Amino acid sequence: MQVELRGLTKRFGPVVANRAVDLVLKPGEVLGLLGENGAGKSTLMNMLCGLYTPDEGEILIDGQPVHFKGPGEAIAAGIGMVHQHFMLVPVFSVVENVVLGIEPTKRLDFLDLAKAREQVREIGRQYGLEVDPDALIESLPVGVQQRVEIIKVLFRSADVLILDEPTAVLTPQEVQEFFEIVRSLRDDGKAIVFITHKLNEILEIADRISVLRNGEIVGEGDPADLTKETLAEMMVGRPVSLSLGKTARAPGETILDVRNLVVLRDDDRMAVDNISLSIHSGEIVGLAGVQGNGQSALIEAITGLRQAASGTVTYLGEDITGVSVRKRHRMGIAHIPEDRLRSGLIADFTIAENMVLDTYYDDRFAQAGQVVWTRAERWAAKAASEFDIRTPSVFLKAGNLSGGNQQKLIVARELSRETKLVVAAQPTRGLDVGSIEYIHRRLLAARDEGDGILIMSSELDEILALSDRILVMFKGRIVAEFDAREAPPDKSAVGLSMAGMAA
Amino acid sequence: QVTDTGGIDDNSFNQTAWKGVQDAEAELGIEARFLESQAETDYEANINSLLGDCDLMVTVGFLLGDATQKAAQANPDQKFSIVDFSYDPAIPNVLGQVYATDEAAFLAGYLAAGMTETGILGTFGGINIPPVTIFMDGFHRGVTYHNAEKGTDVTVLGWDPDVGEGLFTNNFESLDDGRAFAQNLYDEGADIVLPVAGPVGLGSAALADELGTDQLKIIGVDADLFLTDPEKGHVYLTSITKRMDATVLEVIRRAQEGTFEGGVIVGQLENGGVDIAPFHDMDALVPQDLKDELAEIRQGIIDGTIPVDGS
Amino acid sequence: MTTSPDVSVMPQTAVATAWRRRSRIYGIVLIGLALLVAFIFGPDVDGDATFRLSRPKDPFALPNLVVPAAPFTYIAAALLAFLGAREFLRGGGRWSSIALGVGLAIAVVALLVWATAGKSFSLTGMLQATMVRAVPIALGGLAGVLCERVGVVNIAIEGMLLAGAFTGALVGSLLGGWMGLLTAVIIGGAFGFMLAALVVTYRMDQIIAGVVINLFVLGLTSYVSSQVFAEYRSLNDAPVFRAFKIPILSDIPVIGPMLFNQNIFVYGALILVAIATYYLFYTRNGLRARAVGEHPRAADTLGINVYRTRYIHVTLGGMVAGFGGAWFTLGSVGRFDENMTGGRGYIGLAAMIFGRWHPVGALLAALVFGFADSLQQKLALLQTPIPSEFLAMFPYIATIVVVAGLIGRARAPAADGKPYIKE
Amino acid sequence: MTLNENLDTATAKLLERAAPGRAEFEDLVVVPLFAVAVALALGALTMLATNVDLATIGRSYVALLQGSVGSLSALSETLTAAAPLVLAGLGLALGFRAGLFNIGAEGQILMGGMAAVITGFSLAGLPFPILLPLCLLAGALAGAAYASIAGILKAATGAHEVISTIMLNLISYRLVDYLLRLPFIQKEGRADPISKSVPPNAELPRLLDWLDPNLRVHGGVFLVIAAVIFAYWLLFRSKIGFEFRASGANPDAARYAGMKAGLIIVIAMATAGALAGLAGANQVLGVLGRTSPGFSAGIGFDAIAVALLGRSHPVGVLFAGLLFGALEAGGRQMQVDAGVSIDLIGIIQALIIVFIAAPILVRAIFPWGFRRGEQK
Ligand SMILES: Nc1ncnc2c1ncn2[C@@H]1O[C@H](COP(=O)(O)OP(=O)(O)OP(=O)(O)O)[C@@H](O)[C@H]1O
Ligand SMILES: Nc1ncnc2c1ncn2[C@@H]1O[C@H](COP(=O)(O)OP(=O)(O)OP(=O)(O)O)[C@@H](O)[C@H]1O
Ligand SMILES: [Mg+2]
Ligand SMILES: [Mg+2]
Repeated sequence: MQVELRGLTKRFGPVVANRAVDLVLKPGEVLGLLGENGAGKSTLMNMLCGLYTPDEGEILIDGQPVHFKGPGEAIAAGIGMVHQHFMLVPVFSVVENVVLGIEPTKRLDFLDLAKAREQVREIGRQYGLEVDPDALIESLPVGVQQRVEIIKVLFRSADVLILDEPTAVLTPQEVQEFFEIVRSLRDDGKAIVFITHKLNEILEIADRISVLRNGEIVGEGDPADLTKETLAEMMVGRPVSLSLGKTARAPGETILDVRNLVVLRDDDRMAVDNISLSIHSGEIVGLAGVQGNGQSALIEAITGLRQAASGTVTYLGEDITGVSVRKRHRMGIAHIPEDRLRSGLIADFTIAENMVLDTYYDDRFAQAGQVVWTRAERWAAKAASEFDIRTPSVFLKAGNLSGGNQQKLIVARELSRETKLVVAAQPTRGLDVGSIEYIHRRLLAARDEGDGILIMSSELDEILALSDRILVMFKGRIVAEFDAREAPPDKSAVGLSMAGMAA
Repeated sequence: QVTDTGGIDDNSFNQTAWKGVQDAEAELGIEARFLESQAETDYEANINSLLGDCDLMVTVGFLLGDATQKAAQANPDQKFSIVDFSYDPAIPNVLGQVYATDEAAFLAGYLAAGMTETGILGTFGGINIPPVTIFMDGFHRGVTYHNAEKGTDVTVLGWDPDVGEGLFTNNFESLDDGRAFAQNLYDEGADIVLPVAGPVGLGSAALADELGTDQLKIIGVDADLFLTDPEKGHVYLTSITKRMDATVLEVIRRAQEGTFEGGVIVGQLENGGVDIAPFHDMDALVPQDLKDELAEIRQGIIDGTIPVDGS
Repeated sequence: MTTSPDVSVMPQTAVATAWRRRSRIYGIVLIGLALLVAFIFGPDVDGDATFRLSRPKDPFALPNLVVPAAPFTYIAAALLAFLGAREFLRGGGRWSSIALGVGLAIAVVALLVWATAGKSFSLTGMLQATMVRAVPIALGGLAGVLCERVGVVNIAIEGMLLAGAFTGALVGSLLGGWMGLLTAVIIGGAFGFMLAALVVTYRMDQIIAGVVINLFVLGLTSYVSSQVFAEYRSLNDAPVFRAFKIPILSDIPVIGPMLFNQNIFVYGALILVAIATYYLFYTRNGLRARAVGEHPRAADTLGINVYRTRYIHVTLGGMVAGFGGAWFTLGSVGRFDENMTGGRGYIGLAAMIFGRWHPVGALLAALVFGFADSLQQKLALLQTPIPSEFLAMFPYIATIVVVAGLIGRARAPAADGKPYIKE
Repeated sequence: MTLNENLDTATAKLLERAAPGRAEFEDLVVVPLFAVAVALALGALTMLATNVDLATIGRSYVALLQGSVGSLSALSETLTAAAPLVLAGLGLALGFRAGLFNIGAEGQILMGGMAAVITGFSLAGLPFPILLPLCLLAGALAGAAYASIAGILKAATGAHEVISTIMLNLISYRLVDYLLRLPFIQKEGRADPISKSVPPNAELPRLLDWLDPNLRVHGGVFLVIAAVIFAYWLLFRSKIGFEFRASGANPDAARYAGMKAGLIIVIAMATAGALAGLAGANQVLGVLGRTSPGFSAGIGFDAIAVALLGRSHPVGVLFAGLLFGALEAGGRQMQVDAGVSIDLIGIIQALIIVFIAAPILVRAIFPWGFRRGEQK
């Protein structure tokens, strides 16, 4: 089945998310869709899958124009989408999520999950997507949740699969497995749209590439005759250097020293199992690991968000195991949280307010129990322009910023303080090359100023690119350590130890 | 007339007092107007808003005591009369109307003791305050008197004059409580219940109506509920009536005749200010000799040979 | 599927610290209760506590349940002490909450025995009353569950109950009980629909919308009852649905009268709870409804109409509340009075949260409340030295204690209270 | 790091505020006017439905107007009725901003009032300038303490504040009933549950009684003004207020920023309680002069509507409170002149809130007079 988009346009108030986009999807082909944050990729696909209705233009399936009144109709027409932000109900089981919307039933509307379970297992076997049908989504690592999303689509026997940034949360191994799945789907004759930022991935998997910028198609071509550089340039609209030019640097005195740390989760299960590590001035330590292996727990313990069950955390020679988050901030520990919208900033506060979210009490902004907003605002404006946050005014709500700029806002807030230790969790998750490059440079700058830096990321490339030293976490323990000061270690070796196999 | 929060149609004291005013309207050809209080905060405002445009203002309910006093002192030439309250020292332009309800309650207690088959009676109140518990006291003592005279062993659930604690709904609004509390007493074997909680008693009546009067009878308070609550009238054995209509009418008459002066009118068995209502439908059920005894006791109370205060 | 390590590998020290935090506190509470029972109740109990299982005039009288008060009290105290000690020393994990629950139950029974010592009261009656008093709360809670499961917070339960009560009385007086009941349900539904329209279509803040409906209904019903009912009394004299026995079942001692000798509202409540549970957790539409409450966008991407689902369920919730409201008039006293629901709707709301957004949970919560309520009436009759005001507080305090002690952070549907904006 | 005072142009541009557009004007002025108009119209329909003749309806609305703003005494009544609504409403608004849905104002008012009256008559000896503040303080503290119960429970065990505050309300009624029976509180020589009176030197002085002894407006209005300013400062200027709003808008982010969630909950509840308690004290010291069962008269619940109507903004709350006060005072007049039950006011209040809280609805009814398109 062949799908064609003709002159699709979509506006959100003033914003034109897509302008007259033409696109063709062919069966048995993977179309790579590349574009910066806010380029309009998701919007475009949301129109294809019936979630949004186009303002202009039309969609043709096998030459016939169709008008979806809702996702239901798109699904019926054989179009399935795996959304950028998972569309899974956390408290439902895998099978419940899969059948939702097309549930098999017996008499009295009674759910017949038994049948569905079997189908789920079947699909799993067919495409190598094994998953326990009865597991609760919220108890599953993101990698597995990803599979469930794909099973959902296949369960609806879609011929067109739209994958919106599916690899953002996967480990190298998982990415490779995932590509296998995609290929087998393609060979199965399905038309696939693969949305991503990652240049090497798109070059590896796509049969054809379209680049979207500011809602318009700015380039198309065959992976064979495209390079990372050309793609990046199309995407951003200016030449970008992809190498950070990081220079080796001798580590200084110890900044953070963690001894025999044990951390539990809310449900008292083990998250961090007796870990010891240390971070020195002027070094970047990369914390690699598959989600769900305790990295966040470890970071929460270091930043004081989660109390340690046992063990000690020493910072600049001072035991801070029991010290409050606030105190740690003031002692110079910066924290770029894992999930910017959930815990990084407050969407309906202004940029200015967010900029001082954890320094408002500081003498620079506060006196006699009250915040002097004029000062805070000037400060915010300065930081905003300094960290080139794209916004007309600092009185705008942070929620209106694009993902990349939101992240920059957080980085600006954290790095423009007096810091000795920077803890960065997923600092560039879901950002475009431009922003990624910028944030990486900032982190390196901080390192060169003599800060100690701990980076937790599910993107191994990022870890490899930045780290002087790499620690791999698995099941709450540190299972491997790599020196990366001179040259980055072998990627697959790290990948293997992340999967728990001795490297 | 300014009512208390119960509302003019509460089948209870507000309504009875209003009846008095209406009687006056009929008999003495006066013109009447009323104002319902929603809440305590309204009392003063309501009184003020009636000030001036009437000769006599009747406020109903002890809760208005202070508001009335304030207004009376502020406006010495406005005549006031307040139901269920009296001032001491008396205020020259306020005539209080109070009632010795325990006298009538005593009779009701004796009657109930004579009528019960299970030997168990029940009572409950709105809130634990004298104006309410005076009924329960009188009732209880009436029963005790009956036990003493007749050597019976009738018990009263829900009030103990000596401890001063008992069964209270802690509100005067929730009819459903009235039903639940009566049910509770019925479960404990009571076959006659005296609810002293204004409209809440109507809930008890609904229960009696449902169970049938052979299972449960109700004794009303304030007004003769057989008349004011005709739908459920048949469940009332009798009512302990405060004839507020009588006293209010009397007050209005005095006001018209110009014999009005501050002080207090006490409603008693003697002057008919309090009484127990006729048995109406249940008249046949009440044995003649019990009726006679009641007549004697009434006399005894009036000439003070039978103390109702338990002494 | 979770990649997290299993409990066995964790060092004992760590586990212990985490688990003991909670169980220590519970332990102390339980031991406190034990001391209370032993030294406050203990000294002045004598004679037997007699719980009557049948009334004087009942056709066939059951033997009374006689408990020797003193021994019982001390046994209870011992049990509590044991539970407490166990919790304190090496309690923890799943059992802590259960232990605390059991402990509270024992304490309550001990209180009852202490109060009853040397006297007697009708246990059957108390249980029956428990059920009756629980009905409007349970129905209110159920209404809440239906709404919040699709992500609409319903503060308006109170108003819907009141509307049901009013309509029941008015129409019941004119056209008889059944018509009254029917219209009460319809009107309840109408207000549900109104709430849905306000919050779904007009994106009004859900709490504000709820508060508004409460204000509106209170105003309207009070207005009409003082403006109209005052004059035309016949409009406010509805027949009451009487209790009827379910053959055989109602003869089961104690439980029989409690469950099977009641009026249609009690049966209705029980049946509705059963249906709602089946519907929400075992049917297709139930699954979809919950999905809408947890993750509307996900539901939307799968072709489920979020708006329609919310409209339907909030309206259904309104109908349930309307039914519950009719209980006040058609199921109890046969006439309407201003604000006669007296905050039961809010307690229903509490029951829903306390019942963890589950129909059965809401029912049980309502029963706990009903029990505390009828218990305080009995205690008042038994003339305990406790002032009646404090007895009257008992149900409320009980609710707070249970909510604070046993429930803790209950988890609402994820999208609860959040408007869904399609584009 | 120090921030240099001379900002470059780029930075300066970022500091420009967008001037309030027409949307704001419509939301703040046009919509409320429409709302009131529509509400009154529907109110009239309700009266028609209950066969009230047109003449009476006309008279009742004239009365409503006169009774609320028509005369000096009307204004006085309006202010008197508004004062407690605004005070309690401010408290609730603070709670809402901090993400706490506190239904407990009613109980906090009762506690505040009791504390005020008890302090009043037990320290009657003290001179006015000391006693009055003392009574107000007692009221605020009592309210704060009572509200903190719910706060502490939530912070410590996660008990849902909606439940605990509802229950605390119900408990407070009984508590007052009981207290009023205690010999040292109950008015001597009185059988009914009524407290000793507030001594004159503890009363909030009436402001206009030199004009006419029946003008009830009292010193509470200054209390209200002060409270509004305080609440505004607290929310939008103070550090703790920033913490309130932050943990209200996104508790997680607040925690990550090092704010102490539990502490904030307790403080927010306490502040809310203090204001509600002040409302109670205001009633007792300014209007009632003593306490009796349920003297809060549902103010705590109306205050919820007021706070919501005022969009949890101190100034908004002030206006919402005045509106409700006016309706209440006018309603009483309405009942006297036209014999229309005051309950009608409840209906009108509800309708007004509907139309103000759902601007889209008003726009739907009156498409004209509004800028096309934009709907956020
Ligand atoms: N629901 C919406 N309302 C308003 N604006 C929107 C909405 N969705 C997207 N936009 C805007 O439309 C533009 C395109 O958004 P879109 O999510 O399609 O970009 P994208 O390429 O998917 O970005 P990303 O790589 O972060 O996923 C952005 O400017 C975004 O701010
Ligand atoms: N309190 C909890 N109850 C139940 N499951 C949990 C809990 N906390 C985490 N999990 C699940 O267990 C796994 C580990 O969670 P956790 O977030 O602690 O690991 P992590 O350190 O965050 O790993 P990552 O940082 O890569 O996400 C995840 O799948 C998470 O969903
Ligand atoms: Mg996207
Ligand atoms: Mg995590």
